[in-house]
Amino acid sequence: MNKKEEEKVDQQSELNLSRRTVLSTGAALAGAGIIGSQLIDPAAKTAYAAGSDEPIRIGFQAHRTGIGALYGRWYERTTNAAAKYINSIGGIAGRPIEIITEDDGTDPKRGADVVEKLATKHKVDFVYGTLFSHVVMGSAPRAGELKIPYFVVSEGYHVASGALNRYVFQPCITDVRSQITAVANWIFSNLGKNVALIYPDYAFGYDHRDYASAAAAKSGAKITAKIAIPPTASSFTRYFIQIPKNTDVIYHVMVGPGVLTFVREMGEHFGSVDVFEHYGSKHLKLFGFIDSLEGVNINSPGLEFLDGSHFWEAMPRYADGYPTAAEKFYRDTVGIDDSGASKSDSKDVAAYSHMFGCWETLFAIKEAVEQSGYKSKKDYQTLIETFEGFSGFNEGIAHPQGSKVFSGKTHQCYGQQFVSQVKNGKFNVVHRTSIADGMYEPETDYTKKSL
Amino acid sequence: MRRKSLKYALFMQGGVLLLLFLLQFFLPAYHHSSFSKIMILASYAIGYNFLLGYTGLMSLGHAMFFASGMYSAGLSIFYFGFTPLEGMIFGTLFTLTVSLIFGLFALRTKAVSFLIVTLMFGQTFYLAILYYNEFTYGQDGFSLTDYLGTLSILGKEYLYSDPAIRYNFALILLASYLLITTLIVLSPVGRILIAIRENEPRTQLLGYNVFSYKLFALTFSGTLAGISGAMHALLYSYIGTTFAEIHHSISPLLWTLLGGAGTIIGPLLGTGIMFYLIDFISGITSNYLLVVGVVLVLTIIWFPLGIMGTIRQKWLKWLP
Amino acid sequence: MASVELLSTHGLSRQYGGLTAVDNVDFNFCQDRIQAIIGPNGAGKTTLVNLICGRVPPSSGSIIYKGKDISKLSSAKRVQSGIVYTFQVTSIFSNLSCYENVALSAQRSLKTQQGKWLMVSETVIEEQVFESLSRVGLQGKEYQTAGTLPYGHQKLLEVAMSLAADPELLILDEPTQGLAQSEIYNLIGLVRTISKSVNVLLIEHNMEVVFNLAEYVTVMDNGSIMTEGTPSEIENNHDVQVLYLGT
Amino acid sequence: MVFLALLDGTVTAFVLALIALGLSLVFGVMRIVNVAHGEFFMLGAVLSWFAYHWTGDALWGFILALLVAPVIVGVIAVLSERYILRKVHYNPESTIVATIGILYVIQQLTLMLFGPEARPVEAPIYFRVVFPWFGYSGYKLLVAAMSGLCLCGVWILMKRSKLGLYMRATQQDHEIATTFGVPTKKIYASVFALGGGLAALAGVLVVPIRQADHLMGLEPLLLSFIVVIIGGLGSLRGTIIAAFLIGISDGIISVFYEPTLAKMLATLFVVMILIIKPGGLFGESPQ
Repeated sequence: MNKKEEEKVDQQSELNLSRRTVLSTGAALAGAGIIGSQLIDPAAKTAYAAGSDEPIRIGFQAHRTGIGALYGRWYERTTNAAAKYINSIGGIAGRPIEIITEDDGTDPKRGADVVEKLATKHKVDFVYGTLFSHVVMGSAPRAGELKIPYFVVSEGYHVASGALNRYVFQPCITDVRSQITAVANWIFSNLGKNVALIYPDYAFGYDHRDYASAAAAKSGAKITAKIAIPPTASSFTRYFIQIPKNTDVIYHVMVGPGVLTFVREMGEHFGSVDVFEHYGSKHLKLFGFIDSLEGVNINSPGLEFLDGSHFWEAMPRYADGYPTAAEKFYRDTVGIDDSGASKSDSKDVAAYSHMFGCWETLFAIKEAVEQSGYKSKKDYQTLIETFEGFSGFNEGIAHPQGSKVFSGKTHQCYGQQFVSQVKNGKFNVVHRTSIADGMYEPETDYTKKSL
Repeated sequence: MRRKSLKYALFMQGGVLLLLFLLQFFLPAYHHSSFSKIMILASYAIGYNFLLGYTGLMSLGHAMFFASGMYSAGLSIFYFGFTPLEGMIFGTLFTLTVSLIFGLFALRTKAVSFLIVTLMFGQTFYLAILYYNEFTYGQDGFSLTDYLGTLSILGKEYLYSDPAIRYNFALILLASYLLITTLIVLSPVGRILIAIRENEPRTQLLGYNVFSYKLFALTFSGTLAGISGAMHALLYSYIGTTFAEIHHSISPLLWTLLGGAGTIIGPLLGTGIMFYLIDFISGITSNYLLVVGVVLVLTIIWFPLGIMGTIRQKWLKWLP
Repeated sequence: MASVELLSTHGLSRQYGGLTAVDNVDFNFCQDRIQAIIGPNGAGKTTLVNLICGRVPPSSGSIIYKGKDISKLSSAKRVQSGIVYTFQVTSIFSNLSCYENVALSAQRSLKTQQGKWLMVSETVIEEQVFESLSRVGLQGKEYQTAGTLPYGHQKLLEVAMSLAADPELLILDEPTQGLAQSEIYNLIGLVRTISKSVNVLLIEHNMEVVFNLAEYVTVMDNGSIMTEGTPSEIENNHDVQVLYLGT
Repeated sequence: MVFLALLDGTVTAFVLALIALGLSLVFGVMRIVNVAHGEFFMLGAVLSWFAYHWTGDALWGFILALLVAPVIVGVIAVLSERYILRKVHYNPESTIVATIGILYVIQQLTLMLFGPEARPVEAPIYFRVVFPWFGYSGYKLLVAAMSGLCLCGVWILMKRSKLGLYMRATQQDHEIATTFGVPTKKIYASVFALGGGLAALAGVLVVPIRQADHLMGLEPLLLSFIVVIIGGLGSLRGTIIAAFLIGISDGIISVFYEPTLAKMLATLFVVMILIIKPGGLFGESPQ
């Protein structure tokens, strides 16, 4: 990227991340049904007064093994940190939280069994925490049959699309469709209008394919290639050849154990973004979704070429990207250092753009339980209806990633997104979207479905 | 001997089925649903065993048949508005066709080559589901919950996902698989299949068209797997590529070998043991596959014939 | 005895690589008699019968059986039309019981006889099995696992399987090989009884057996037919003496 | 485009040949299918990460891994041969099941000791070869060259050494070899160790161009299966030719079709070869 462009980008995305702005974003949302507006003071320990000692049992469906294991580990750490913190401030409605974790092997078959096991054997109150979208798809019908609320942290568009049932909620992580909608225009106006998509041959990838294409059609940009990478691929060079010459931007997103290889081979093939001359006189730009690099140190060998390229982040990995008090509190409590790695091992990089969803979802459950007066499984209906009545969550310790708008119709939340540029071996936030940037017309209405 | 076998076998299976029928009134919810699952998967394994245990053909692509039944039933209900029964019938016929065509090609190869060809075909089928994701919903799959409607029995309406429906449908499936495979195995046709397993060239020289018998066994086995898949789709209303992956082909092999290849009841036993073993161990460690591995190695060293196979060799000679 | 041709080969050859195992053989088998093929090791006897029963395809030439060219038929089809082969080295189903071994053979022939498409009743099969086993003297061993029988009995089981196949032409490939003297005498008796209803083609090394049983003998050497004749003609043939005695 | 496809295909082919070589040897000499072969490959890669981590230096870590990983894996292979495969008498079907068991054990132990994530290992030397149209990893070319060297090494071992002679004799006829005084038990153990060691070696070479993770064994296993079967049972020449056939055709198909479709076509291509020639390209017919 040349200097002029850089200035332009900086101007456009001028960031003023003072505490006041953040709070005012929340304030803008104020109105009927906004909950969780008070910042919870960790010092004010409520005794488990009102409630019984009987804990609220939350079944955690974790990807401990299989392709989701890297995310699973961070989801587990975040969940445990959140549960510990919630218990330290008096639990949920005065009752302590108990997390019961079962591994689903990142497999939908086993996922459904795990939901069943958690519900019927461990007799949990809620099931929670699934990430991979195919596991959600496989597990959700079972949750619906068992009539147990199922809170996912998956960022898939499956919930909002209406494909699932009324028991499934995605309350605290924005879905892929909204993420793409929010950043697409920024890509087209700042990086270029001819975009080649590279995505995994999964539903997650199809969302990228479909909604990036839709956004392009709207704003007059052109998709020059759609390259779906099969899940079994371990070598990627050959697929890069298919990118046509009139391309300005490579839009890439990848998941699974092959991510680093993918990015590295991209670097080998195209060289550093600035030098690359192959595609006519223009410079080829890269825009990636952070999924391609979750858990990966940006300073790994072979990634030097990423310098100057842009990434979408849901929550900035580096502490200076979004320096709010709540963010800092969250980061410290989970045990993450300023560069997004584990405090105990700087080589252990977190899945920072996803795991906040676990933290926030537990707080959302807390809100719902407390507001609905949920006591036991027979109160599910009230709980679900209360939840559907929520219209958002305010930023704060409970929601450190930012305020959320929640749609009772789609059971889905919408939050702000970040665009960061890689510079000097770290991510630097250059643009923050508003929640409105990512909104779309709801395609379903779960409140009309039966319970 | 054969008639005695048949009589004893039917008695024993009848007993097992009766026990399973009665158990549904006593099992706690979790085990109730586990048993349903085991019975469905066991029926898949019984179909697999028909090919491996009685014809001697080891396939590593059976997930293809399971998935083809599951997807053809599921997609026809999802897109064409078929009723669940029509979906089942369509799924059965579709899988029958798939396995017949597959057999015509794959049975040109033998032994390890056959193994690889089944594996490759299975892999191709899996990739095809991914490739046509606009139609099949790719890896995510889709849910039939809103498309199945209810089932009316004696004037009452039931959901397919109702635990009692699930249990009894699985039981009926299992019972019919046990009965039909027992009858075939103990019929003259079964005798020929076993002969092929034992000594294929000699069977040819006894005047049998070995190819067509193998084709029959493969088609039958594939169709059984397909019906299990279709039934799974109805009862669990989720359809996804996880059922087409290679792991889902290895599973019936393991269940069958553990329970005893070439015994009718073995696959049921193997499936049940493996299910509960994994269930139990996954509560202790997430590395439950480690234990699966150890069990496999020990079984093959100490009980190469599987549990029922060893029992037959030692005590119950009549066991089919 | 009127000699009606049951089976004949015309210019039948088979090469393995560069080696010619059977070389342009015109062989005739006439109905209603025990005929034998003899010859030293590697003379091409076994290859010839393998060609006849379809285990190996011919390189050239044809095989006519009951007036029809069968050289393109599969081995299974040939068995169905009555050409039954009894193995030199026993090839039984050693993990199955004697009953099952014979039943396998019986149910096929019964099915062909009755022209049924799928099933033959087990009662009929059972009858046939018991009869075949008792004909070779294995009655009472029905439920013994075949592989546990002594070798001589395994050979008899082979014969029983062949009998149950309802042969028209029974090819016995070295039936006495590996048998004790007393077993050989029994076998000679058995074959003689069988031959009353079945055409027998005998491949044999043991001259005593050949001259005891055969009514017509074909001598093979180096893949071709050297000479043919009655046992006494063969016994006195100088070339055959040279071939066997080396003088 | 075709040039890159050929180049990438050739590199793939060399790596594939090296991985498949061990499987082919075991297949040919012992007549068994080792399903755990991919795990030996994975172990090589994982051990290489440990070596890299321990020495903290890409070059020395690489050299250490190159020397140590094949030995460790070879020892594991010998132990599983001695205590498992020998116990099931190398029965083909039992062996498949037993090695599936070994696969799970190795994979899960790795998961426990190494963790679930994919970990990068730095290449001992890193440079980009810049062609007029695109760049290509220099290390990849080096891997191809080293694979080629290993293939030659094994070739010489088979043709020139006493061990090779014994192996070929055992492959021809196990019983006759025994009567001629070939220590077949020892040969079996050595072949299995050699097979495992070669897979581990391939793992060490490959890991800098991908990453080490506990699930990485499956794909090379499937691919080397295909290569060995297509090449023909136990034919080393066939294995190498098949590796090139598959590597290059896969590379070219990938350029012209959508990736998933390309995988499908490549897989079907393999199936068709087998159906037309059930014995593989250079194997004896199974009849």
